[in-house]
Amino acid sequence: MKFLPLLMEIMQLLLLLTAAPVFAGWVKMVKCWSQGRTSPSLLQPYRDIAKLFSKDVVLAENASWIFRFTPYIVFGATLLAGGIIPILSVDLPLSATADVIALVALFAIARFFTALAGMDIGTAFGGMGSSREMMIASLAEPAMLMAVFTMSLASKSTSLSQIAYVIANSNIHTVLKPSLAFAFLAFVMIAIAETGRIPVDNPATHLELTMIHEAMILEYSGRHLALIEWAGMMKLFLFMSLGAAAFFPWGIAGAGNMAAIPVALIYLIIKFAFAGVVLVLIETGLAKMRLFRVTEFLGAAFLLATLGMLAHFILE
Amino acid sequence: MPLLILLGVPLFAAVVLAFVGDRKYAPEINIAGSAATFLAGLDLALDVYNNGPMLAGNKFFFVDAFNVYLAVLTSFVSMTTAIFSRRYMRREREHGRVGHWGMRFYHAMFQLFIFAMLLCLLTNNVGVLWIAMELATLSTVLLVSLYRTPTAIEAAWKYFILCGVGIAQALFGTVLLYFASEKVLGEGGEALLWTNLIQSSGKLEPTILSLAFVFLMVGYGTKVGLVPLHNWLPDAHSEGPTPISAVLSGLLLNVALYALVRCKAIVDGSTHTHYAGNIMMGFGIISILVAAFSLLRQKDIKRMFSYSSIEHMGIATFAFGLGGPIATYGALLHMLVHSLAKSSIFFTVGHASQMHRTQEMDKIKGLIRGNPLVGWGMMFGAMAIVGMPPFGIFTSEFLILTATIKDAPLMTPFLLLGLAVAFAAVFRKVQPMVAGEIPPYQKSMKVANAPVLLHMAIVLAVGLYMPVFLNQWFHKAVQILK
Amino acid sequence: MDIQTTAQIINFLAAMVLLTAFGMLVQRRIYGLIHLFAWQGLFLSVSTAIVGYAAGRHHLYISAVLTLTLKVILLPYILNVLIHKLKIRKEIETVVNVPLTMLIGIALVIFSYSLTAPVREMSTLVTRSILAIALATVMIGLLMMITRRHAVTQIIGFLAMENGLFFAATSATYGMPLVVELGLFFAATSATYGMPLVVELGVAIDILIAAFIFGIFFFHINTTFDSLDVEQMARLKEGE
Amino acid sequence: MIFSPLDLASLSILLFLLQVLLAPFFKKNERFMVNVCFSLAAAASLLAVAAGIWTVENGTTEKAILALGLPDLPFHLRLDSLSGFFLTTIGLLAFYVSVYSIGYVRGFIGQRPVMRLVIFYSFFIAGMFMVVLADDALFFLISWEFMAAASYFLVMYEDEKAENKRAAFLYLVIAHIGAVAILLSFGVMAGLATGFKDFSGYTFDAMRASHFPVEWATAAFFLSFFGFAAKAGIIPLHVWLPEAHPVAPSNISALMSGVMLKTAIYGIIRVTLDIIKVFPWWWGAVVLVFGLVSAVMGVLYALMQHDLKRLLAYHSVENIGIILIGIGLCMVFTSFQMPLIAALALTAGVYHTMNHAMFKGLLFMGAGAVLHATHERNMEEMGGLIHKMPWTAVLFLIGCVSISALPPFNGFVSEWLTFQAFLLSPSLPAPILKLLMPIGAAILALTGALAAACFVKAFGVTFLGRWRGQHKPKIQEVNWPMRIGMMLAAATCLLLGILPTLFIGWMDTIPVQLVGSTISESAGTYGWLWLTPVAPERASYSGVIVFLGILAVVAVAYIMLHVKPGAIRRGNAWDCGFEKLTERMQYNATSFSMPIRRIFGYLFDIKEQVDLSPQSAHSAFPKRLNYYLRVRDRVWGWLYKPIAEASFWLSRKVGMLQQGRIQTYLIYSFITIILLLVFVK
Repeated sequence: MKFLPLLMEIMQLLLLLTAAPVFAGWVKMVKCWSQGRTSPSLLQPYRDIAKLFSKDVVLAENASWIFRFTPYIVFGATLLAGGIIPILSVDLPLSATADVIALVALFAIARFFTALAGMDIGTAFGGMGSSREMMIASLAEPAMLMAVFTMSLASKSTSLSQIAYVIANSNIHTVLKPSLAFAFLAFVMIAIAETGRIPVDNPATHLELTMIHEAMILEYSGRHLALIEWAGMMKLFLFMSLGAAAFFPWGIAGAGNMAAIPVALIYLIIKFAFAGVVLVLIETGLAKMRLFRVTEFLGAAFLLATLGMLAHFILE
Repeated sequence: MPLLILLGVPLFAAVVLAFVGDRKYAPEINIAGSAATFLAGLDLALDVYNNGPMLAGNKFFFVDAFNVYLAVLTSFVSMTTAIFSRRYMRREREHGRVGHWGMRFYHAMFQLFIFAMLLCLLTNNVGVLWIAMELATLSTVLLVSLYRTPTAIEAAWKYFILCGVGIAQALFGTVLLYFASEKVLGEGGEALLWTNLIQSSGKLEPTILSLAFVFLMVGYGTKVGLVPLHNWLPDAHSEGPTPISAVLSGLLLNVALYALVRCKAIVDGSTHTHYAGNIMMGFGIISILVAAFSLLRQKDIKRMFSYSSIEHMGIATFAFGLGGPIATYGALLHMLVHSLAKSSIFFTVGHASQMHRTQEMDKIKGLIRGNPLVGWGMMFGAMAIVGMPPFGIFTSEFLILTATIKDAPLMTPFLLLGLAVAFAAVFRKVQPMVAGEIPPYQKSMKVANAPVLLHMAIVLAVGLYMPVFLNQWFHKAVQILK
Repeated sequence: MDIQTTAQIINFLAAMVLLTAFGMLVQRRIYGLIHLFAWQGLFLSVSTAIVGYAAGRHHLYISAVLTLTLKVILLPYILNVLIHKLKIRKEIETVVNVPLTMLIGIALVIFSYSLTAPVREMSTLVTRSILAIALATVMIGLLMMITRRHAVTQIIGFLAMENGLFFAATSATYGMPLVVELGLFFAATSATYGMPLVVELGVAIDILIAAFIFGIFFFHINTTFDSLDVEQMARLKEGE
Repeated sequence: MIFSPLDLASLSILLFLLQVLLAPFFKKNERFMVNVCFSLAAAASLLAVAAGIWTVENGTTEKAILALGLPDLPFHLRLDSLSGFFLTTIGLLAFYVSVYSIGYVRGFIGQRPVMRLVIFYSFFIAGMFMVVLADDALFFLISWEFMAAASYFLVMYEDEKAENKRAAFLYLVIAHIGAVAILLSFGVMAGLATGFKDFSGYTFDAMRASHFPVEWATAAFFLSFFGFAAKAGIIPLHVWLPEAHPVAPSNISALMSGVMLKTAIYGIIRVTLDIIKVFPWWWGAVVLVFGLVSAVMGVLYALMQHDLKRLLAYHSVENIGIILIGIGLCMVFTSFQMPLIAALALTAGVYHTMNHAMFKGLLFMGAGAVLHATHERNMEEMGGLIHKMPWTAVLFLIGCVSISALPPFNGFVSEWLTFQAFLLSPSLPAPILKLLMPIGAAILALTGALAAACFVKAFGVTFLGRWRGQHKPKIQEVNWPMRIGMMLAAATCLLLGILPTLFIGWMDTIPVQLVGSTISESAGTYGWLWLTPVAPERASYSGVIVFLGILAVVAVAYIMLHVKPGAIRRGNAWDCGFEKLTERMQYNATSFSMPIRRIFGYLFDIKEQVDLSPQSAHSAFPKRLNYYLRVRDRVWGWLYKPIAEASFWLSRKVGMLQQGRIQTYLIYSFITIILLLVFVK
């Protein structure tokens, strides 16, 4: 294995670790602006995480090793996912270890253990959170798969680098396909659901009737909570970059040329700034849905994604 | 010589037992007699096996592969039944259901019945065949009503009248047969010898023979218990003492079917069409279906298994009607394994109903725990009878079914339906009887192990490893019936 | 006498047999039935004898004699005795819808004629046309068994049926070989339960058995159901 | 070479039969009997595994003829790579389960006769071996029914319980009807192969040799598919499965669910790809559709269960569905002459067969361990077992992760391959397939996600939280043999998950034999580390790296965070300001699956009611609430009840025939004669 890709890989992982909180901060910031509030600084997430790390851990009596190890597993899975998605360059040694399907599966691992952790304590909230989370996942995950399948059908591959590469280096006609349009719409809806944003879930609330993700991690504290929060930010960041890589890969660095990296970085910042704004617009524009409206929302996403694939098989 | 023993011993034993049938040692005589018969049968079989078919008693007797194996089977099953009936009848007597006369009568008639069946199998004369059949009926009629209960008498009466009418039709058929053959073979006994008939069957007048076959079919079909002529069968088999049910179900039906098949061979030879076969197939299918659905509603254990006999006779008749090497082979095998399995089931049934003092299936429970042999015996017997491998009946049904698909594909759905329903029906009832805890009113008792074990062993063996000589017999028989 | 007359006589007798059969079909009173049956037996034996004479089959004389003794003398006598013993002399049995049964009977005759027509064409015997009559008699006997509900009358119907068979066996075919005729008698006797007398005569062993059956049966039916009405014997059944 | 693989296989079968003879001698000392017989069984299974691995490795085909059965139709044996593979699968699980049983069956000693269990256990496994070795119709069916009968007795083992009787009866009837259907299909093929001049037509070789006209072939295929579906528990023939598997002793359920169902898969592959060979594409489509329906319906039904073993049983339906999807795709591609993708699909299906055997075996063993410790199958009662039975918990968790198709365990690999088969399918000529492919992929995805949800529920409710039951039994970890059995299975799950390339390389003789192509060389392009089914740039996956990656990150993070020992305090769980939380307040199985029940409710026959009892003054303040929920299989009401009622109706009608009057009977004979005579004229 050559040295350069390895370097690239490491750079990307560092970027992920560092930039994820920033992006989260950026979203919060834009939101505050949009609601006419003064916003915390971009680096506020860093401070939160640091504070949590320095705090002690309080475990419920009933907590087993599952509860204690889940944060690490979640963090690990998410980080590994970060190693796979081409953010700056398509030339990643790790990207061969897992394709889009495996990527979805990696997120699934994280979710699986989070849900288990939620049930570990034996409170009503944990169970409720896990139950709802798995319900949402059971619709979101297939929809997600369908979306990426459509991509991979377009680019004749399920390896993300390959997808990004093909799309990036293909002319507009091959890209402007109905299937991709469907896929993109579905992907956006799913990204919202998966990252637990309004209108599906509200990361800011602790009202038991509405909370989903928060309910599961209600009992976490200290470094455990820090890891989970951080992983959450990374997940948001990764979904954005996945969208970028899959649908707007332009500007991403090709195999082997180090020179393209700065350019790619600039492209990336622009894309993300824009993505953040869009996200905020959606979040402020819509209200949180009732739980069983969520199923309709995700069902629609699933349908769109499937339509996309159908479109590929029938129209293209 | 073995022929004489084969026929003489039962007759003699019958006479003896008519006088000493109620003594303590009577059952032993009974067993000894049928054992001797069995040995003679084996000897005869060996003879035929080595020297091929033979005529004896100036053509009065004719022994070939087809009937010798049935003769051996008959003598064997009657022997095991005798063994079984020793304990069984003793207990019946203790329960006071039969008296001195009853025992004498029972033993004498048992032997006479065997004699009648053997005569029926071995004779070469179609007329004598008919007489022996009638004799077989008569000798069992009063055994059915042995217990003198109203239902028993009713059953016997129906058995008597219906079979009487049936057999009368068979006689008319025989007369017609003679009517046709005396033109070809001249008057006198020659004209009724099966060997002559089969030889010159080509020259016999087809129209008369097809007419004759109708009467023979109805006549012997009544004895075989084919629907819609079957109505006497469940009554007779369920009301008589169990050993008699065992031999009726296991042997008499076979013998009647044998007679039918012999006649069919002649008719086919004359008509050169599949007409007789078609009739038999029709009867077979109807019997299978009606029996299967009747099985679903049975409450009395012996009645249920007699319906299953109807079903299996239907299968065999169907297969003979279907013809062709595979189907015929299957049918012959089916006759063998069915009679073994069914009689052994009746043995266990007898013990079971004695243990519970009832024939109602809802009251019979926990047999495996109560008496492993009876329980497992009934379980495996049922498995065999519904055609589960590795028992022999599966093999025969396998052959018959596959042959049916080839030659009469349209029949297979009905056949399948019948088999499936029968399977479900039988198991639905057998399982609760063998499984579960012992009910309080169950009496434990000593039972005759040998018959059940022997029969099931043979059925299993035939299924897993059919002996070569049996195979050759079947092949020879297939040749004869072709 | 020549073939023609023989044939005519035989056909006449056959007609009489058929007539008696019809008579039995509608006769209500048991005694009447027995008399008719006896007459039928008589016609039967006579025709057998004539056939034997005309065709020179002398063993048919034996058959004729046996028929005479059994069917004309013994069985009616025994039945009388029985009826006396069982005190059912007065019983008058309802016959279902006489005209209808008659019609069916006639239909049967026509049917059996048309059925045996081809056979008749082939046969060269004087007595060829008798086969149809015989078949008709058998059928009518069966019909009678169906329509009657009294054990004794059922038996008589059975006997009539068996007469038809006998007719076919002896007359129509110039008699089957003796061995079968034994069987026939045996069938006849067994069917007629005419045992006690036959035992007195001490004939064959199988007749013994049948005697046994006879004796036990009627008395048991009579004692357990205190009548010989077979309608009561309908306990063993499926449909409820 | 002294032994050939076939010898080894036959030897192991003989060993099993030997046990049956051996067992009665130890009637006195049952514990000894259990130890000896199950150790022997383990050894015998290993022999079979050796034979299987060996055959598949070399791709040899070996034949033998036993002088049993009919003299004209002796038992034909044949050990090719397909049967070798299934031999391996069955043997492997049989080995684990036998080890497990040494510990498990001890629990029965003193309560009920163990000998019956031992004997039928041996018969059962021997039967399965014979099924995959059989090479003629008669022997195949004999072994098939033999297997069915043995398992029937095992389901009947606790025969005083009503539910066991019912389940066993249902199972046997459906199995037998299926067997008859298979018999008929063989009849069609044999009849057309030779026309029954003699018995030789019954051998599979004769059938292979002959070429069938398509309509007959179709008849044969559907008959056999019906029969095998009945055994595999494909919807709608699955009803026996959730009845029979839970009530059987758990080691038996493990075998039934893990490998017995696979014999049906074997049968389908054997008949379609090996014997008939040439068939229209829509057969594949039919198989595919049935697979999809079974997969999604199976998992949905599973989600509704609160009986642990019942839940697992429904998951068997699901996984069989997934396997069928692979096979269906393979058939489609074969009929369009696309050997490479066909090989991929077949590999996926067969791979999943092995995987399902492993993790389902593991899960049932785990459920057995729970049952063994708590005497409880109802999850609503359970909870918090992870504290009492740590070993079982870990192993069961591995099973859950594997079956939920999460990397790095084995379930993921096979589903991944199936997805690849979907995605790599070029646009197929038939329009129906154009629709079927994406929908199929969607349903498969949905199934995977739902399975994950279901096993979060299964593990979470059973092992996590706190004990929910009213009575608190004395629970302790199970004995070592049981643990070892489960550990072995778990280890296999992991290995199959992280070393797929080696496994696929090993079994590539199967696709070569059946579809004439293989994916192993392309799969191994990057070496054993990466699995690249078709081409590296199309798709690749490396279980090892995923495994190590996660492990590494976890380890690093853990260490980094524990250099400075931060204190961990224990405190009450947050009760949201209410009074003290009780165990009854936890989410249980029913409440967990409620949201999903709401979404897919219309697929079930649900009866739900709440009553306030005793009725209080104001309905807003009930003294006590009772909540009833009953979820039923719709199939039952749609298919089985009507059939049963129809047959009873018919039997009533038939009963009318026989109403006792002798005159009527005489009329029957009369009419019969008349009719026949008319028929003659």
